[in-house]
Amino acid sequence: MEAQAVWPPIRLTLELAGITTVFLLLLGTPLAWWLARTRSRLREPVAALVALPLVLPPTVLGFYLLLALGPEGPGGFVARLFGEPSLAFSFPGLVIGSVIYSLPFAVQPIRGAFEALGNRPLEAAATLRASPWDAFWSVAIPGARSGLVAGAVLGFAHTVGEFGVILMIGGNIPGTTRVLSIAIYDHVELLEWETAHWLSGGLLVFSFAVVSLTLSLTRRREADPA
Amino acid sequence: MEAQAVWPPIRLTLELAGITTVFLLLLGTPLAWWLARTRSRLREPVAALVALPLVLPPTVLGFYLLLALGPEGPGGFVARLFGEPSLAFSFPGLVIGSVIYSLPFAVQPIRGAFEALGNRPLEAAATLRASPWDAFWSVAIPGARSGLVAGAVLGFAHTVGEFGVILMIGGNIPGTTRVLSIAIYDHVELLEWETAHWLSGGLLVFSFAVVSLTLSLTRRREADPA
Amino acid sequence: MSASAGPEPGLSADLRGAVGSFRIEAGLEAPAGRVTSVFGPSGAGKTTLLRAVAGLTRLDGRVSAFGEVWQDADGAFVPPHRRGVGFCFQEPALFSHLTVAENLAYARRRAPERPGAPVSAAVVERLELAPLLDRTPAGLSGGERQRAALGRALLSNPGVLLLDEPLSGVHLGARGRILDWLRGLARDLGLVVLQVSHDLGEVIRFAHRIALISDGRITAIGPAGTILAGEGIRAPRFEASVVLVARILDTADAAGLSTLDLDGQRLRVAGMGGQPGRPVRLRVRARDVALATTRPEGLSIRNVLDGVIRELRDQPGTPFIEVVVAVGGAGSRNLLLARITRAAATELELAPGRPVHVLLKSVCLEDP
Amino acid sequence: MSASAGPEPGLSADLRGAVGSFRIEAGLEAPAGRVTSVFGPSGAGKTTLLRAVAGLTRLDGRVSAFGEVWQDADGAFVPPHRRGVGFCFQEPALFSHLTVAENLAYARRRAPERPGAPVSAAVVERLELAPLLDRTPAGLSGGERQRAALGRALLSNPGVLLLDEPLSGVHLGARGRILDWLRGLARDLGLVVLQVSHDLGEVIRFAHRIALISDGRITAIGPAGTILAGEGIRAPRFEASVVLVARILDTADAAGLSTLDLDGQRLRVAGMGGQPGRPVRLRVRARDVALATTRPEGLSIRNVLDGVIRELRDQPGTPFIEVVVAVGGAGSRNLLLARITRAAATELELAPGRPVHVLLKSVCLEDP
Amino acid sequence: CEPVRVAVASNFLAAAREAGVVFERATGCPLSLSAGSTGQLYAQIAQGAPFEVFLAADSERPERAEREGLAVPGSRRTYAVGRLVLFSPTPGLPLSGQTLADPGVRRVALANPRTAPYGRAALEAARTLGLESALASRQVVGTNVAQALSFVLTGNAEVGFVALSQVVDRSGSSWLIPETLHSPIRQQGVVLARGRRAEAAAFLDFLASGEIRELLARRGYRTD
Ligand SMILES: Nc1ncnc2c1ncn2[C@@H]1O[C@H](COP(=O)(O)OP(=O)(O)OP(=O)(O)O)[C@@H](O)[C@H]1O
Ligand SMILES: Nc1ncnc2c1ncn2[C@@H]1O[C@H](COP(=O)(O)OP(=O)(O)OP(=O)(O)O)[C@@H](O)[C@H]1O
Ligand SMILES: [Mg+2]
Ligand SMILES: [Mg+2]
Repeated sequence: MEAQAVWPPIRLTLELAGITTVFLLLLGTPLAWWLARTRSRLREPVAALVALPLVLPPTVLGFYLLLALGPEGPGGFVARLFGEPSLAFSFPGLVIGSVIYSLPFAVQPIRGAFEALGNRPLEAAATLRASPWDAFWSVAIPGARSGLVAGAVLGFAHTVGEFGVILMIGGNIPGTTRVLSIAIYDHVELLEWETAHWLSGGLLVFSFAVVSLTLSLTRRREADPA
Repeated sequence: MEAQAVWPPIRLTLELAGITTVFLLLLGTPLAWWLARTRSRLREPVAALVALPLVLPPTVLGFYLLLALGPEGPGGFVARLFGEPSLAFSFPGLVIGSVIYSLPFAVQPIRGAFEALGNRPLEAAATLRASPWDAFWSVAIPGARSGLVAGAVLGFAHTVGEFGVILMIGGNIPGTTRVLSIAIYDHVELLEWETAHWLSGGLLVFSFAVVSLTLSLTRRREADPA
Repeated sequence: MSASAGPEPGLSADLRGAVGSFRIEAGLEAPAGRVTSVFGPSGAGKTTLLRAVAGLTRLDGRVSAFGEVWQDADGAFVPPHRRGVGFCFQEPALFSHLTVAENLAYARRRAPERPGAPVSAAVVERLELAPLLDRTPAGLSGGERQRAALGRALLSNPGVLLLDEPLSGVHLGARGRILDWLRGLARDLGLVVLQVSHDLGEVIRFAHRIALISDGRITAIGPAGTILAGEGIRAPRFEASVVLVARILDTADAAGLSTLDLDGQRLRVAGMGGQPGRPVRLRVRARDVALATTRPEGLSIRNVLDGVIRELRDQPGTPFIEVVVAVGGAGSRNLLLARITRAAATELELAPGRPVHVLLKSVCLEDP
Repeated sequence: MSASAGPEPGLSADLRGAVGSFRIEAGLEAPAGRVTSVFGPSGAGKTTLLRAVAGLTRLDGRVSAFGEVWQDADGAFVPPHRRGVGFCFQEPALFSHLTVAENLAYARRRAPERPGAPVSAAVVERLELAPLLDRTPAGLSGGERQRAALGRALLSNPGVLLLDEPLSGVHLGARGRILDWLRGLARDLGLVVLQVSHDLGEVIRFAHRIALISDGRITAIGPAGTILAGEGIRAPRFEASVVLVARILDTADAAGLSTLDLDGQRLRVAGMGGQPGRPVRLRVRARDVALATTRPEGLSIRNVLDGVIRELRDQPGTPFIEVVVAVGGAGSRNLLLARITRAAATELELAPGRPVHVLLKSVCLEDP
Repeated sequence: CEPVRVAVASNFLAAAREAGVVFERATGCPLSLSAGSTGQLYAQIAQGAPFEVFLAADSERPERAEREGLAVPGSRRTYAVGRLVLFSPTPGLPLSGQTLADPGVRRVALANPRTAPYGRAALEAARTLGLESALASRQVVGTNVAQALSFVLTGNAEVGFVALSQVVDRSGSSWLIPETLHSPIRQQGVVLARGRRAEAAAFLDFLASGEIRELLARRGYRTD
């Protein structure tokens, strides 16, 4: 009975954080690339826009997302194409919300890494017949690896702990939108502190392992000065 | 009456976010410096540790902070020196909580910028008689400026919107710990959506202005390839 | 010099524009199979010119190579990665996330096949990269990085090779060997090589043609001999030199000396290989040439040519004059330059039309 | 050369250790007021050596300068910023967030006062930095960056100047002027200058002393003349040369020539300033020296010295031999080196003890 | 039987779980409980959340749901009446109204009077006792009663107004606030428009059954 209650949220959390991280990288990388390289006047406004969801309290942001995903919002329109009344209270809705909420944390380090890379490696790639697309994959992405890892780790961690947004747009529905953080929240609300401690402790240990492993594995060895 | 209710939280929010940002930079910069330059085995574990508060739901983190700040925790010990039973429900307590909660977002971009800077400018500074301390201020900090700005902006925005932790350790005391995010939340909770919209809109516009101004002013001009 | 006479169609650029506050307006022709050196002071615009040819910096004007238009006034602009240029940047730009071997493979994988182009093994051998292959660029010395970057550029099989001081950090011996090999490659594969160098020795040794650039303008361009004998290279005056074309009569004998024919006169030079009958280029520096009015006796200088003074060029502000001497009869293009003191010229009563003996230290003759 | 004879105490280093897989074990003495060139092939460990002297790379061993111990076997280690070294990195490391003027000011502000040290204005003028002052490093050409970095290093008033190919991207004329000025500064201020260069011409012109390095070991170290005449510099054999010490008799006359005394014989050289009576150093390359058994007539070569052959050094595998000639009588340290073909030596019947006339093209004499 | 989807105010979650077990045993129909604050649950219901029954912490929002056509008309009823206590984890304290004015009591925790029914009741009680200003000067406010209790349990507040249901089986001292000091905390429930099936209405009816009344009484709720 306990295991039954504990495992679905864990599975759901990992699924959500994993898929969200994938989307964060898919969306955040081109966005960071554009921000790092454009000379458009829109650059800083767009950067600010990406960071904006941050300043809203998660429940409030969640509330607006709820409106956007709900039957009267664009999300509802999309959902109706699939025969659903609303994107809220669904797993895809959670992913959308998490991505919006964690995007700035993914974009920032990636942008920084692209900027630090500079123009020269891309120019070198071009003179070696690499098209911009080829150079992006073969030079920019590996060159910005540590930024991508940092962005993914922050995005993943933030999604795991994210709470207000998910509670609001997910509705705490067991098996569909009830992720671990909400499950822990429920225990807190029930004053079942013991269980909350155990779950939190497990979450911490697990996350610590995942994060420090990722960081150690992928961070490049210190470049020796030469 | 409305103005009376609205302005104190706004002032408090700005104060909290401002002071938190200062502390984030004060703590995050040396930490990022260490992370960027140490060859200690502890590096990645420490980096993971900094990111860890992220994975906890804010209410849970808030609960642990309550314990830490309370009479039986270290916070209570400190508080007693000032004749208070606890650091919870006080402005300093909020600052502590906010700093812990937003630290990873400040540390990450700063660390990235320090790493991108590399060893060479610091070596050059040393051969120009700059002590490590001098070089840190005269070379590393200006050289990592864009990372510092990004860290400050993310930290500031996250503190403005931060909510669960503040809710938990703040006690919602008007003028002391009742920040804007809590005020907006109350309106949503009471189904006073109109007021919530207005406050959120104002917050967004204001934050957008602050953030995009900061970014535009401080981001260095694109370096021309030469 | 290859058997096929005359420059083949190669690169032609006519560019104008500005980088920051620096204005450039430079026209340039660089034939295929030849090395064209771009020579000029620091800040003259050499790097800018090379970057514009590669399409990395966009200037106005026309660039075409091998009959293909890379950019023109109508707005045509072939992006850098479709120009097939190899570029050695002034500060080597190896990919720091790849080892040397992977850097080379990066180029090789994207290169088209080209019969006769050097394969990886040859490049690694010639540039002595074998011990470096598994290292990342951060662990290389300055010269090692330059060699690796050159190797990478070569392995992309470019039609136009743009070298911005490619070997400034490589020591003399290796540099010479590498440059000779590059010259051979350029000739055999019909490459356009455009090379920037500050090292006059390198230019003299390496360049078929020289373009002098200063302040964003090409001030002179032409065959190396003409430019080196001309007024163009002012600064290191004492390095003035000419290039002569002679024919091999006899390859190195037991003493290690070869005999050459220079418009009917004999020269003995150290260790030259090659087919008898083949033309060779000799570089003679003005400072290595002495003149005598009577044929000298008992002298260690073995090469004495007969010539006629064409012109005396005064070098104001110095105690020297340069004497231009025709050594191959009236119609010959073989002119020699002698740098002697004005006092000596006066004492020997040197004047145009006067026959003189030209003394060349044999050691000064080398295949450039 | 300053009036005070002999090298003053300067830098002394004896280092051993490894960087990655590269092992270095190098001892070095560099006197104050002198330029010591570190010469060796790419990857020999020149940069590593300079970095270790500056304390940027920590190796085992001892380093001391001006009587002060910078590091020793007991673990003493003075950090780089207290060593008072100026360092020009192989790839110029200007601060990219500062303009050129600010880069210079950065050094100046942290430098101690030192009477006679060049002030900003002088550095800006000598290095031609005036038009660059307001630019950031990103907008500079390669050579401009190197000049700015050199200026910055000078303005920190270092006692030890470590130059890792400081002017590889600067053209010959300016490079010569700058190097001459640096030599003067080193002498006047008693600086230790340790300079890496691949350019033998630069080394010959600039170095008082040369340290040959190869594979992490110093293979030879000593006065420039000795090293250049010695067996050490193998590769560019034809560049062998010696350094002579002469005295000024007469400074430049109307024709721009000065008269020098070399152990009782007269020499006429181009444009040399300085006090009559002062000693000067002359560099003579073996390839610029010819020998004659009868005094030549009607020749443009004006400097003919009488000497006695000391030794014939065969150069196996080449058609050349080197002839060592004493020109200053029995006890003189002034030896000249002539590089001539073996055929010529045979024909002229050259042998030790035989008196010969030594021909020097006056243009080849220069203050090194 | 498809689980009945119930949106439940957080303070009633524990009781709802227990009731769910009984309900399933009786009808074979399980519950799917989604907890949250009443305002948040309402917003979600307004946006089409798939809930069938709404167990609010107050009566206003079920009323509003009924008014706005989100609920089945006439299904609204009070399922429990909450009891307010002043609580301290320290056993043996003589707590009373005067505790609020005790200078030794630095902080009093309560739920947000603006949004949470227990908070509003606490404020009313203080007002009735004439201790409103005494409370105002030392109150610390949590979003809901659970937070208010956390403040007390972690020692950051000496006493707090919490729900009796939270502390029935906890050691400590408590003063059950007389219901005369505040208007009753009526927790109402409605069947939602999406819950037009027998099981949904059956569950709300079931909460009024004798077995459940007993259960609620044991848990610290009064039933009408
Ligand atoms: N962004 C810029 N703003 C202003 N001036 C610039 C900029 N980029 C380049 N320049 C100037 O253009 C001139 C030409 O630069 P370029 O790099 O082509 O010189 P170069 O001939 O390669 O010199 P070097 O031999 O020193 O490398 C230099 O004077 C340089 O300062
Ligand atoms: N981290 C490292 N790992 C392995 N080898 C290294 C590392 N750093 C330097 N080396 C090697 O040490 C040797 C000496 O390097 P150094 O930079 O001192 O050479 P250098 O004499 O300055 O050469 P150059 O003239 O090409 O600059 C080189 O062969 C280089 O590859
Ligand atoms: Mg350049
Ligand atoms: Mg080096």
